[in-house]
Amino acid sequence: MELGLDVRKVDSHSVVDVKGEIDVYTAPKLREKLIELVSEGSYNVVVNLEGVDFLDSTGLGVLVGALKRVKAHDGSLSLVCTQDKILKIFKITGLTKVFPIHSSVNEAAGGAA
Amino acid sequence: MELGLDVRKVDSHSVVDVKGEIDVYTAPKLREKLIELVSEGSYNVVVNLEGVDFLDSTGLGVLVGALKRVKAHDGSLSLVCTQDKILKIFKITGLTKVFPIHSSVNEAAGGAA
Amino acid sequence: MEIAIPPGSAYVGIVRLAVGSLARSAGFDEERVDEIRIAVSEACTNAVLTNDEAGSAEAIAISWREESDHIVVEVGDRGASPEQQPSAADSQGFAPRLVMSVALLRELVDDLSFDPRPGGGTLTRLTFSRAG
Amino acid sequence: MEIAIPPGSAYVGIVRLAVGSLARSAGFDEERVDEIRIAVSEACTNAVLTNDEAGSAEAIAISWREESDHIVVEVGDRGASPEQQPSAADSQGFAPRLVMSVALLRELVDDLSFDPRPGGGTLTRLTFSRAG
Ligand SMILES: Nc1ncnc2c1ncn2[C@@H]1O[C@H](COP(=O)(O)OP(=O)(O)O)[C@@H](O)[C@H]1O
Ligand SMILES: Nc1ncnc2c1ncn2[C@@H]1O[C@H](COP(=O)(O)OP(=O)(O)O)[C@@H](O)[C@H]1O
Repeated sequence: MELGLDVRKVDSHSVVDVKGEIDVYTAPKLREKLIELVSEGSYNVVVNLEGVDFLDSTGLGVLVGALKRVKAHDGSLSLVCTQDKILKIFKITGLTKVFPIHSSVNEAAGGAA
Repeated sequence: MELGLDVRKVDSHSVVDVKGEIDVYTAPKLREKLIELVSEGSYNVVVNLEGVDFLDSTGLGVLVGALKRVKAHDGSLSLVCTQDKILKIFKITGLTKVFPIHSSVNEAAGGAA
Repeated sequence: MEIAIPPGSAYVGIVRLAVGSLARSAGFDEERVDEIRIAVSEACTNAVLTNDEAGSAEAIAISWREESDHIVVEVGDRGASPEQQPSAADSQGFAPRLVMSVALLRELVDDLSFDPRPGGGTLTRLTFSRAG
Repeated sequence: MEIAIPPGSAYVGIVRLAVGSLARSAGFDEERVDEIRIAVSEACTNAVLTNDEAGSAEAIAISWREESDHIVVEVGDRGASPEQQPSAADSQGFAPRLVMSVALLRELVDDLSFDPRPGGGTLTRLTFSRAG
């Protein structure tokens, strides 16, 4: 199982386009990538979940971990997600109140840092 | 697992467009359809395998059974197949010598009955 | 049917594939198929991580059983039950992964239980009603 | 990993799904993944049909084991070995399904064996070299 992770700059934000399934096997790759970004000084991060087919508690754990890391640098972590089946995961776990969730990368990167 | 089976007339031939996987579970549905055609008097049959993702010995068995049935009425059974992975199955089992295999439905239906 | 996987994270996706196909064949609609995949995947993930914490290399045993009005999926591991594990939020108010996992399980299944297994470990039982 | 399926034709496709994913993860290219799926599917099909002929409702046991230079897949049933079954062509020269199945198996695997199982039945062992 492959997890696609592409990073690009949109204005002052680092956007991570994720493709595939985020589960217990692939989540560590996402975690490493997000740690790498923060350690390079990218504190305003957008994680684009539009290409994600599957997300579970391990993926949520990684996103929460990354949120803590950027917050420690007064940064932000926003998500892009319009898929009902993925949004449902955030709703059930109460994380819609924790993450700003946008419907496009431009909206996410354009929002306040 | 669903097996799609659509029948249409092309000139004097009955063409069966098969979609999906032909295996031990689905092959009986194909067998019934082919028996039905012959019992209705369709003795020149084309089985279009272009939409087939998987074919195994049960599928081959059904095609051989149908060939015997149309031959008993001086009919014909031709196949349409251009996919290497499916052609390989016919080659390994020596059935490329038994079935006329064409690269399009028109070619198969246009050929001698 | 039964599946036994080595307690490695790479195998959970294979269980999802199998379960998705079984759920579809059992007549669930695509939305419910997806929920069943998530729930079974959570149970397997917890089993893999908890076996690891318990230092067990034993296989995770998954069974799928179809009854007339419901499906029962059981996942057996050699680790602690989620109910025996810390559930307190951290200093910033974030719940541990396992708490989120159990929240997902409770929401997505029609019945959920964690029972001790003979020989140690936990049997997680997920029930999915066919009605709903 | 191990999979036990009820001896019904509906379950063979699920084994194919799992095996395709395992073979891909094990590093085989798409053509070989496809051949491995076909071979394992043939072995499971023979097991399902032969269990049925033997009147056995026992589960079919499939195992996937990765060694450094090859993969071993074993399929255990309660039926007769293909080597004990009639292989004569019919009056029109057509081989029975099982003969075509064994021809496919021999061509697609690197090593093939049929052994009697304790308690009756056949253990079909397929070996796939990782070299290629
Ligand atoms: N190996 C792991 N597999 C699954 N979840 C994990 C793993 N490690 C940590 N987590 C979960 O990820 C979330 C964030 O973990 P935390 O330790 O706070 O962040 P980080 O380690 O990324 O700094 C927690 O909910 C934790 O339960
Ligand atoms: N239930 C079955 N499952 C798999 N293969 C079968 C089955 N029944 C028959 N076959 C195979 O199909 C082929 C054609 O069978 P045959 O009895 O000659 O034709 P039919 O029953 O279609 O008239 C044979 O090779 C036979 O082994």
